[in-house]
Amino acid sequence: MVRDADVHDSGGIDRRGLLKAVGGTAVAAALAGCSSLLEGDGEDGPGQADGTVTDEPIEAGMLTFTRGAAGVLGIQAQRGAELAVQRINDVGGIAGRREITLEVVDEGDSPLDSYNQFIEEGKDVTFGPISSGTHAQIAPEVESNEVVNVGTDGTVTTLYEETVPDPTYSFRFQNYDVMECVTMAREAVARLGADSIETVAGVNPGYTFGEDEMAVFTRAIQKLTGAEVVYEGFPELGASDMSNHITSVNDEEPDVTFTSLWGGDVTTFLRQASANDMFDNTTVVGSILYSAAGDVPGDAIEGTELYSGSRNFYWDHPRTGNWQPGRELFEAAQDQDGVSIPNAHYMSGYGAVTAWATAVEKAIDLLGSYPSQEQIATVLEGHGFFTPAGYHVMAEDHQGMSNAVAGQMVYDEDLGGARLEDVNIYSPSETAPSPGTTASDWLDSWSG
Amino acid sequence: MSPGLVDRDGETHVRVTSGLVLSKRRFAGLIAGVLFLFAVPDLVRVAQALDISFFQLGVIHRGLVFGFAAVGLNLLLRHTELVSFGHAAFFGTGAYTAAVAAVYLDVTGLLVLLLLATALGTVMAGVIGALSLRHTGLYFALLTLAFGQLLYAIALGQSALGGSDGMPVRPGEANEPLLFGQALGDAYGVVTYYITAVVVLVGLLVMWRIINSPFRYALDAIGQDRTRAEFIGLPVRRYVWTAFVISGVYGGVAGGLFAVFRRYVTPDGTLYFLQSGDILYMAILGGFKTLLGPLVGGVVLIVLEFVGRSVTPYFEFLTGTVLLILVFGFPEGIVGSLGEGGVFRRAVGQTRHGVASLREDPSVAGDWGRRIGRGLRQQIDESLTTLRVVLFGVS
Amino acid sequence: MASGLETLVVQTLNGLQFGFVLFLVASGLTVILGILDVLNLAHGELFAFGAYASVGIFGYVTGAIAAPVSGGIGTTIVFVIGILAAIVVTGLVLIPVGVVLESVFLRPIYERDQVYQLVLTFALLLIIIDVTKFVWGDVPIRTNSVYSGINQIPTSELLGITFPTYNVFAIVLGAVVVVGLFYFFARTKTGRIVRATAINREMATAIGVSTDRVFTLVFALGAFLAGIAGAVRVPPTAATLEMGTNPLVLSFVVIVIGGLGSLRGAFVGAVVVGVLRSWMISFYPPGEIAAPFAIMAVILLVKPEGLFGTWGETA
Amino acid sequence: MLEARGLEKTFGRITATDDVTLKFGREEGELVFIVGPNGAGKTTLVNLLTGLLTPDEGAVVMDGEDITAMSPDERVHAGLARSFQVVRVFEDMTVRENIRTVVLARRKRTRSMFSLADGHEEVEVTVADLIEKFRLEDVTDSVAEELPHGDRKLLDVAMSFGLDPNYLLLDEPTSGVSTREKEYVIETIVEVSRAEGVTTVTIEHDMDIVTEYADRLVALHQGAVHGDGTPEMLETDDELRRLLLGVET
Repeated sequence: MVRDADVHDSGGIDRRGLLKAVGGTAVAAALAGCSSLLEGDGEDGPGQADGTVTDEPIEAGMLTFTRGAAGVLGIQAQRGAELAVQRINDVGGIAGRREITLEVVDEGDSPLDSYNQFIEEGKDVTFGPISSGTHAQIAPEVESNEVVNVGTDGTVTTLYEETVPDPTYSFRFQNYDVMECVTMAREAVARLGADSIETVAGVNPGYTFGEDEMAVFTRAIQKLTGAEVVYEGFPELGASDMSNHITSVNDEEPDVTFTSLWGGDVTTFLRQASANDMFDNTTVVGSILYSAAGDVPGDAIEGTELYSGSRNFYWDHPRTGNWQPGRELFEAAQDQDGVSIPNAHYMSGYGAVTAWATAVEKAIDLLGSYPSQEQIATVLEGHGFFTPAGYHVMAEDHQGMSNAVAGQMVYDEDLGGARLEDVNIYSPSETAPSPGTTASDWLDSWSG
Repeated sequence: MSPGLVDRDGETHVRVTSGLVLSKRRFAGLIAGVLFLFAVPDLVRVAQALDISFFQLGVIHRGLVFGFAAVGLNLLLRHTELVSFGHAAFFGTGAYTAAVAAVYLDVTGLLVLLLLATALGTVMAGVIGALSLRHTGLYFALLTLAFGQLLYAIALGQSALGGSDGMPVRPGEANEPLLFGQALGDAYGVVTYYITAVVVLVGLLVMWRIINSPFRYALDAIGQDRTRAEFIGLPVRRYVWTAFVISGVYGGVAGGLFAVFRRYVTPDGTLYFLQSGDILYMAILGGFKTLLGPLVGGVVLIVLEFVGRSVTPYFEFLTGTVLLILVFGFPEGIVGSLGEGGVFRRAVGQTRHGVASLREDPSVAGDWGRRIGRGLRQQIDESLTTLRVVLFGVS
Repeated sequence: MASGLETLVVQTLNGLQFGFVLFLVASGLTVILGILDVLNLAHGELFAFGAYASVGIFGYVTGAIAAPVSGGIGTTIVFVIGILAAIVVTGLVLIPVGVVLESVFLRPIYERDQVYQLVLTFALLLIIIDVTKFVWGDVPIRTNSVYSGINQIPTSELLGITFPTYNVFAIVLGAVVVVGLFYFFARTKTGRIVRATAINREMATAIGVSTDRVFTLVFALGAFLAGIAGAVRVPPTAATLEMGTNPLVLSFVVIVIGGLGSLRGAFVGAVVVGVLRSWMISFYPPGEIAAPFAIMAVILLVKPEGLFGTWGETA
Repeated sequence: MLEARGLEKTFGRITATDDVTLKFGREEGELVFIVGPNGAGKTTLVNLLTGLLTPDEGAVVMDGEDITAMSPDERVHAGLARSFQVVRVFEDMTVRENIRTVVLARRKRTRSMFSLADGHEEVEVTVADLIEKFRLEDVTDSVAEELPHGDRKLLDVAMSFGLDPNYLLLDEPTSGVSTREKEYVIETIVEVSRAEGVTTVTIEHDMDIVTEYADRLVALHQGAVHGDGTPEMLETDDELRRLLLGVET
């Protein structure tokens, strides 16, 4: 773990070093948020002058939630992907020639049909989905269709352990259950101290995702502190009333209460928790509370001990005062429709596109021509790249690795929403097993 | 009673099998329908080449499978006049049976999975039927709905069934169901489609036999007057239960087909009460007074929804409007309206008549307008009066 | 701080609060079912529509009256009355909606096969969802100071338990509506006419009751109650497009438990579902979603007709 | 022999049948008429005998067997059939289909799910025979719903005869039928039941018909048997006359 203060001056990153790391192309620079540094440069990136790449547009498809409750997450991912595509097209497209057209389809009702339609339409790449159930459904299809997919979310632990144990074309940019729950377990310990955590409780959404998150968090926090779980509640998705769960937490007065509620449910939970004085009785840590940043009631979280993780991206880390790419992304995102405060889901869309685009450019560099799906998949394995959130690696097990961010959630009048304060950074080695080890074995291997 | 040509009412008819004698036109329609059913995979390829992307094998396949469940439901709806709002229960039971057998029992045989799905779907129909058939009318609809939701809640709560994420239908090593021990690979989608097509044809034939059997008369009698049916010596409860189970068999088969061709099942996609509603609406949309209607309704509704989603964010409004038009304009459904004496034929006649009189005397247009205006005004007046009465009491 | 007994009390109150809102939805549905013989699948959307409409109305009211931040009994009373008025206004807004739905869409199909009313009300459900989406957008909308405003009034603290004042308010309001509803059907002339229609439609027509009017009245009453329920439910959470489904499905359970068309059954059913579900969440949390259906299954096995008979005779 | 043994049935505070004991012998073609003022318990008695209602006390015995607990459909197969006061036919079926359904049901052919319903020679013969006996030839292919009232009544009765009963209970077969048609309906019934040798128990309000056709008369009053004998009872029993005709003597 690193304190934010230690790294807040990383805005002064060396441009040459950055470009070298990502392959030095215009696309990579644009996506890393450094396009302004390249202005007037006049230097074409490698691969651009090469006539072997046609100027036919690249067709990309994205599955995400564009409406309904999960639209809160999905639209962020969509806008992130759109901004990444726009930045690539602004520098002429992939290899300076091939612009990307992105078609976005709602994954709500029959995602498999929508995915198949992408394939039938001959999409060159697909991004998404959000839901872990959808991801489990389409990952095997991705493998049999042999067209690269970079997942934007789909947090289920078992995706690359059981569903597609040895993936070739399926990748996941976003952090998954294990990473975000271990981050929050570590964050709880960092804030309260292992010795003062004896009891924990959970209020998590009543479906598979929430149950998985609670299970992982429980294992991690028990390893770290030996704490006992005193209550696990699972309000239905979109529940209008969580007073029962809150009363149960009040009854147990656990040292830490973990929640993976997201979107509108966070707001409902925080309001009702505040009305029931729950924050007097426990410290709350949440893996995706940030998803309600623009909607959090200020009076409900005032003076509370509330900590939120933020996966691989938090717009104010490194501090936007110093880190220009971060600030530019934040401002560009705020101009988009439906994004009041870009969050980690925004980055999941942005990062998925970036991972793929930088890998393709790298492959063009190596091959001198546009790569096949198999070649793109090969390059993506172990591929490292920059986004305004920092450095990411697509590990050999196809799971994206990035630093995770967590901090205290406070209300910011100027922003008109919630912000993280006093941020802690967790490196991938602290939050995820190394490729080849299952999450379960990894957690077991922790010494108590 | 062998197949061949027969003479009936002075016209040549075609005898397909004993009891199934069709006019030449209808026989041609039957042949065309069967050919179309089996040509879909090829037509899809043509459509793809023409960039018609909504015409997808997976979508048509899903429509057929749900439509097949609706064919089963229709036995209850058409003959016993019982409205089941819980048919997703059997569909879902079938689908989940296939998934559990594949994942936990490592059953690889595609046809074995189908058989198991059918068996458990049938058992479930037996149980739910016994519990809900104590009632008729809307209470029966409510009970079936509630039992369906109970199963949904159970599937949602069981992590062994994958909870809300659902579960794959991929047996261990094989990773996909095998047909006679063979992996189908790239042909999987097409081969499973043909299996569905065959099952659908056989299912329709069986249903055709049932609805031309003495048993059908008993069901009609029960639907039209339960008490009288008892007093002509029909064991009403047992017959209705049997019909319920038969319709459940269709649901179970459909669920099994769905699981096998999708290779993934979710509670929302198979067990949720809106799926029950969809199955019911398919029957109405296609025409529940006909044998083929529910199947046609299934394909049309699924394709409509799929296309609707990509053309407008307000596709629920679109679907709702289609259903409204159906209720008020085409209560006989698609197939029913196309048939003889159907709304469609009558409408064609009326339009012809209307156009003719318009040509004769254009002023009738004004009359029509006034008539419609008057009707509308009357309706509004009436609503306003009612509103006044409701708000301020009986005057 | 918390004792087992206190938790039990608070959980029961939580359940009551949930049950009362459920009753407001289920009562309308059951009365419509009992009298019009229509299972209104769009009923949950009337609840959602009420929730959406109330946000604007609350906004107007709270804009005009400040929340009682610093206390002061006068401001508090004005605030509470304002909120009450807003809830009632929301209910009233739903009345014309109900009247139009009934007289334009439902009336022509009473004589038709039952299945058509299921298709029709489902079509209305879909259409209302998208109309709501068109008017208020896809994003959940909230009221700002109603919930926190009312919670600043001390009530339960006086008894030494932690229970938000808003929930006390919701329970009291629910109780008043319950009493009012039973009074309406048992004591008022219109109420008796409605009951007479429920018991014997032909006879009611014979003594000069306009069944058309009664039907419209009943449907409008259902819409009114659903609207109030929506308005009561919104402040602690938000108005969302999906919010209609759950109360609808739970209302089905309530009706099955209570008995077809029985108002008393709906009340008992709603309270039973609310309270048992509440206890379930605290003692066996994984059973939360299945709880109402499990209760229903048990009651059906013991008493297949539901707890109470047909409405009109037992109300 | 069809016997009512001490049948009692109460609805709330109203006693509909009060310790009714009656015997209907299987003398071929006997015509029994049940008379009594409104509310005398006539329909309740028929309902108890046929199994639409279960008695609070007492038993129904047919040909020596206690059938009190038997369901209506089982009673039909044991030889007991009935018609209803308000016509109950299968409204959406044609006359032929209605009768065919009955014949199929009686022969338990309806259990067959995969054979074809049409073309059973013996069934069709029986159907045609019934249509002819009840003079429904002209309306054979009309939908029941659209028939004139008299034909509907006849169809209802024809269906009951189609069940090939030993005992047939008819609940006001002539109610709602015009005076001209009444004669026609009752004559058809009498003719067929005599020809088939069916014991027919008929509830009837029209005393002219009763006087003309009855072999035996059972009078009910306030749920109890008031009298049981020949139609002459109508002449001799003043109280009965007063009850039935409102005639003061």
